[in-house]
Amino acid sequence: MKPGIRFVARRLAALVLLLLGITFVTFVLTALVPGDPARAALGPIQGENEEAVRAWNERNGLDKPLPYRYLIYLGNLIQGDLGNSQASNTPVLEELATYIPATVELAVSSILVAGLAGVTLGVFAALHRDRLADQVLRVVSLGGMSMPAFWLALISLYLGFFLIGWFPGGGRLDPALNPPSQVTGLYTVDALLSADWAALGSALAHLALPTLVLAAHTVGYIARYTRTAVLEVIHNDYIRAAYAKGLHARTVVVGYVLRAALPSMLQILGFAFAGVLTGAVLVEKIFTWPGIGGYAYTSAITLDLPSIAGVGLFIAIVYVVVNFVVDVLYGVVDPRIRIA
Amino acid sequence: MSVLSIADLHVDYRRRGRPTVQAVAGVSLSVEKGQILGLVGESGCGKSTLARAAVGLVAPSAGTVEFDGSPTTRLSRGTRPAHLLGLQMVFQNPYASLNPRRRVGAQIADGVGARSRTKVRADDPRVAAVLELVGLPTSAAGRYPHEFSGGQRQRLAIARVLAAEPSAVVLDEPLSSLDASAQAQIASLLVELKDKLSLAILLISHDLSVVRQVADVLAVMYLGRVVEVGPTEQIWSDPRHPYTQALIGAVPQPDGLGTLPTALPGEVPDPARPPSGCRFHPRCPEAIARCSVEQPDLTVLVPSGRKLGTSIDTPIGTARSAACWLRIDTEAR
Amino acid sequence: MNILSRRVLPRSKPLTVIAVTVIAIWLLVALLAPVLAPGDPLSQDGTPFTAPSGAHWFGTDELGRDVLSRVIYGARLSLPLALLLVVLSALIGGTLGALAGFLRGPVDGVLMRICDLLFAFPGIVLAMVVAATLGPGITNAVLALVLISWPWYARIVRGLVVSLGEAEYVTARRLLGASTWRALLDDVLPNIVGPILVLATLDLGGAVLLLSGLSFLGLGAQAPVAEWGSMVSHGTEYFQHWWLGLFPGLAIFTVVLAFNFVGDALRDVFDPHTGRAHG
Amino acid sequence: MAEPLLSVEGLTVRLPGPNGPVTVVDGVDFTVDAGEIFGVAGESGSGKTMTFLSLLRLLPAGATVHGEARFSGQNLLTAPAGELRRIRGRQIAMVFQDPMTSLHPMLSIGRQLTDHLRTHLGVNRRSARARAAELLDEVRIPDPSGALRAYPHQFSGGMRQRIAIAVALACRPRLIVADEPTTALDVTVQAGVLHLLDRLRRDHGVAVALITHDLGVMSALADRVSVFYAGRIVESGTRADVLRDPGHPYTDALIGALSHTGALRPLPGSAPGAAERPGGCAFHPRCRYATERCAADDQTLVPISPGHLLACAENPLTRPRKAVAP
Repeated sequence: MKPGIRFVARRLAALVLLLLGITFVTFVLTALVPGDPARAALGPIQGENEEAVRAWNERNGLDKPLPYRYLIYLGNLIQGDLGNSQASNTPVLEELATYIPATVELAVSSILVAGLAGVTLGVFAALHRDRLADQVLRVVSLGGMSMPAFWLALISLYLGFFLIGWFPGGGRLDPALNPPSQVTGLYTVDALLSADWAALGSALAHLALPTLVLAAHTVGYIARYTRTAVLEVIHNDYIRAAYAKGLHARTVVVGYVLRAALPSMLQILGFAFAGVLTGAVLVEKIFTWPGIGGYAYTSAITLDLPSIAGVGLFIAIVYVVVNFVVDVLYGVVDPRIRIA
Repeated sequence: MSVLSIADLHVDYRRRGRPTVQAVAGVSLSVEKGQILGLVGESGCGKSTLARAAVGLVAPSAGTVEFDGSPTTRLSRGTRPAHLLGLQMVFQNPYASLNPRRRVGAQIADGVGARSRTKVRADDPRVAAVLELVGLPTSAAGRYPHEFSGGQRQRLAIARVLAAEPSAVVLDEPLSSLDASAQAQIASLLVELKDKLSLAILLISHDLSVVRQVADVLAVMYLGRVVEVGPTEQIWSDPRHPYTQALIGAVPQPDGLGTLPTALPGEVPDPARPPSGCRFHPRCPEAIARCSVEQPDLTVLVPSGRKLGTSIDTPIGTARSAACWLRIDTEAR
Repeated sequence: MNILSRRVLPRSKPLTVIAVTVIAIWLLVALLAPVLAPGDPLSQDGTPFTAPSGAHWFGTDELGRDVLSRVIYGARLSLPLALLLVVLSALIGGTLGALAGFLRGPVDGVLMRICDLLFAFPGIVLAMVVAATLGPGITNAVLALVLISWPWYARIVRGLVVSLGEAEYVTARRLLGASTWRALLDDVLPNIVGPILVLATLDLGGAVLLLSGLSFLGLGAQAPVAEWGSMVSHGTEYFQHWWLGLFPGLAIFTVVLAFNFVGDALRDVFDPHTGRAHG
Repeated sequence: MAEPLLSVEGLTVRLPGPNGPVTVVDGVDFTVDAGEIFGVAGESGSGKTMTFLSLLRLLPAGATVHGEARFSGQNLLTAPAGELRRIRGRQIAMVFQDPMTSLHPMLSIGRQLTDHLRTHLGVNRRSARARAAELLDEVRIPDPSGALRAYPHQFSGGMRQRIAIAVALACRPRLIVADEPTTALDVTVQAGVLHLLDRLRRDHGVAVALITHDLGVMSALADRVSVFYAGRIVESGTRADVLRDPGHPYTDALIGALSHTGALRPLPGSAPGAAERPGGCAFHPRCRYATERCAADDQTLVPISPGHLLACAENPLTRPRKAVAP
């Protein structure tokens, strides 16, 4: 497996470079903004004191050349210092940490739902290409992709909570319940682990609408591109050869068609993850879901730059790490890459 | 004087982390005016690389290619020098070598205006004339490539090249994507054009049975080296190199007799790690000890097989030559 | 355009025709907004929170403004801005991509690494950071979105220039003495137009979504301008008054859906794998 | 004579086209006997591949098939899907033209050799692998047990085609349909594959339907030959009948194009596409012996000697011989 190790090492090096690039982008955006951070930090009275401003700038390295300031910024990042929120004056990292589990729970559940449904629908559409089912799925998929997530969230909340009342109106848990003892921070998992069935039911009920809303957008995307990936595979001679061997249609579809489409589908899922994260930023506020999306919304409205940059940095890191994993898996599932 | 002469040409492909591949490892060939030189060999023998190097699409790592007595240069970002425009190439795939979005007339007009470096209109009478030359109606000029069959497209590609009034044309597997009848049509067109226009043609193919019907001189290539050269009929009736013998023996005959062609054992070795000595020796049924040690050079033989002298420096014309110790050793003494 | 008429129209499916019609209707609405709108999108002369009725088909908002008029005027903002966004991204990305593909070497390397970097951020997140940094406003929102959109065009155009530049018909042309520029202009660029047109059409829907998304976050159009995204945003604050959010959202949805349908049909035509038409 | 292994009558295949369905196979009759190599010759687009794909019902969606095809008592065209599946790979196996594309690039050779073995014969994984190694040995793949764990891209074209043949051979079918099995290979590699096919026929008595445009390949292996042109059979007979004594001007021209004596005498024009098939004898626009009759009348296969059938009204090549015959 020496070539395999080299493959992973190359990807890993690329990942590190990409992460550096990302921090550079957020550095540029936050460090070079117009405005005077010193005056903002020192407040109106101290901010008029030239000496205090100079001392503050010196203390924070702002009098140094840019590359040096980037290094300081990097150094701070490594120590987990993402700056303080302008709104609450608490460290951004601390704030992020309280919101991350909620978003992870939501993102994972939607990508699971969207992935399962999207792949199934996409494969089905490809196998029934140009027939009625394909046309119907085309409308459904494109419809999902075309719906603004924040609007869908609004409509579903109106219908599901306000009108028919089947779903809770927001949050992660019934306010009357105590959150299950924290292990992972994901309420559903924690409730399962602590066998807290009431909390589990409530967590699932709260999770349902936001998950469906986020999945609705992504499912269309996954279905559409899965269809394309399967169609690219299905015309190949080796598929016809598999049928000619007398294999069951099920074996051919799962063992041959999907196997060949697997690398493409992994990439699709990697991209779809971006859709889920984007959607989270747009809809969490509507569902009063206490995740980083809602946090980002609030920060954006209040123009709290360190917080926004923190969210951007976090999401970008998650996203590139997910895609790194996808890349490595791609190498695992395609023997031509694994060995070459 | 040879129109196109290739002397001791080497082409290496270097790739990071992999051994260098000697795609062409010391080939000398020359093509005369009004002559078709057929270069045959199996996939991976380096014949396409040789073709591309001959017109300057690939840089040789050693050796020279001379056209009309002056050395050729590699096609770079800049414009191709005027004195090389008489050396043209026809590609394998007639579906890829014509622009699908431009009318045929405009593409042939590119060729008409090539020498004078002028913009020629698609309705120029010279466009019609060259279409007629390759046996297509002049109305073809107004149509798009997808309206033609594979054989017709290959005629169009040839027409575009002829429009530039070349003196030498390199054709890289021009027949391999065509049906049998289209192959024969294009092959006989080449013979006709060679005679009519006194062209020097280097015809590259893996298919010995088609090439032997049109080539005046045959060169056989194996793993980057030319192993045998000579007048086509002589080689076909009396191949000297064991590889040529195997190649000819492997062509199945449509004689209705039910005889199986002769199989050649083994596989073509990895060109990145060519065998020592004669590159064919591991598969050669007649190999002797010397074959695995010393690399034989292409050596001119007389019909009786007597050695005349090494030919590494002089371009090989139609003289009967082979690169095989068996011939050089035994027939020389 | 003859490629489009020759290839798309004869084979058009009814859904594609409907989609084209929907786009045409929206363009007309944007063009004729003053004529079509029953009232002024900014005048606050209605009773706040009137449910849809004969007088106000789409109801009125929290300030008594007519929602229908605002939705109609919203088309004047969203459609041209989406078009502007796509055209700018395609021009910038296309030019840079073509240069990278043509020059190769270090220029190419640097440009593609920049693209990789920008791809690393999920679109709206980076746009959000940029828009917040530049300050909220519709111009800054468009700029922020151009920043995240151009790399897609750059990468695709670069890929096409590289692969088409190696096409045998380009090599043949070069052997006939054409300069690299000549071959690029005559043989490569015309073959890129089709794919870019598809990408741009597909992208129009996405552009409308992104713009309305930034406005929804308060980083795009500012009050009191009638903009669909910010109208939905207000709708979330009064969500029991469903008409505030429903109609502008429906407007976004129909426009985006129509663009996606046209783009999807175009892709079927141009993609050799999934489409039946060839190169 | 014993019942033929496969008998096809009046087979017609239509494929959907941009301007309505086009007939790609037009009323074809032939038989394949057990253990023989039956050659199907013709240029690309002549319908020879479609004929055999239609027998295994592997045509693209939207294709319609008429006629009758009996394979050891069963009607292939009407057999229920489950039954047909048990015939595919088990009774009739296929080898495709391009070994680069007919093996799945991401599945190991072992998997591709054993999955139908296990489906059809119900053997367990262990014995299926043992059998697979035997098969690889039989088609002369070096290090069979190592090869089972390898992937297609690790083999040369010739080796891949040997593996594809091993896949076809796995369940000991009674008929192998080999569609241009050597066209993508170099001539010296082709010779090896032809030897392999010949040996398999001798050792196992498997019948082979050999589809090829190369009459040289045909001559090396086939016992009987049918020549396709524009969706129809224009001549059929024993190898010697068709190749040494061709009756149809098209067969004659094909042989002429390959002949190793005399000048190049190319056949003018190109074979018509399925949508633009001319009336009368489809070959008449390219035929140098054509008369008005050829353009007017459809030609049917009629015997000109025992076992030698010809669809040519003018019969220019056989007439002199007939005149000489007593």
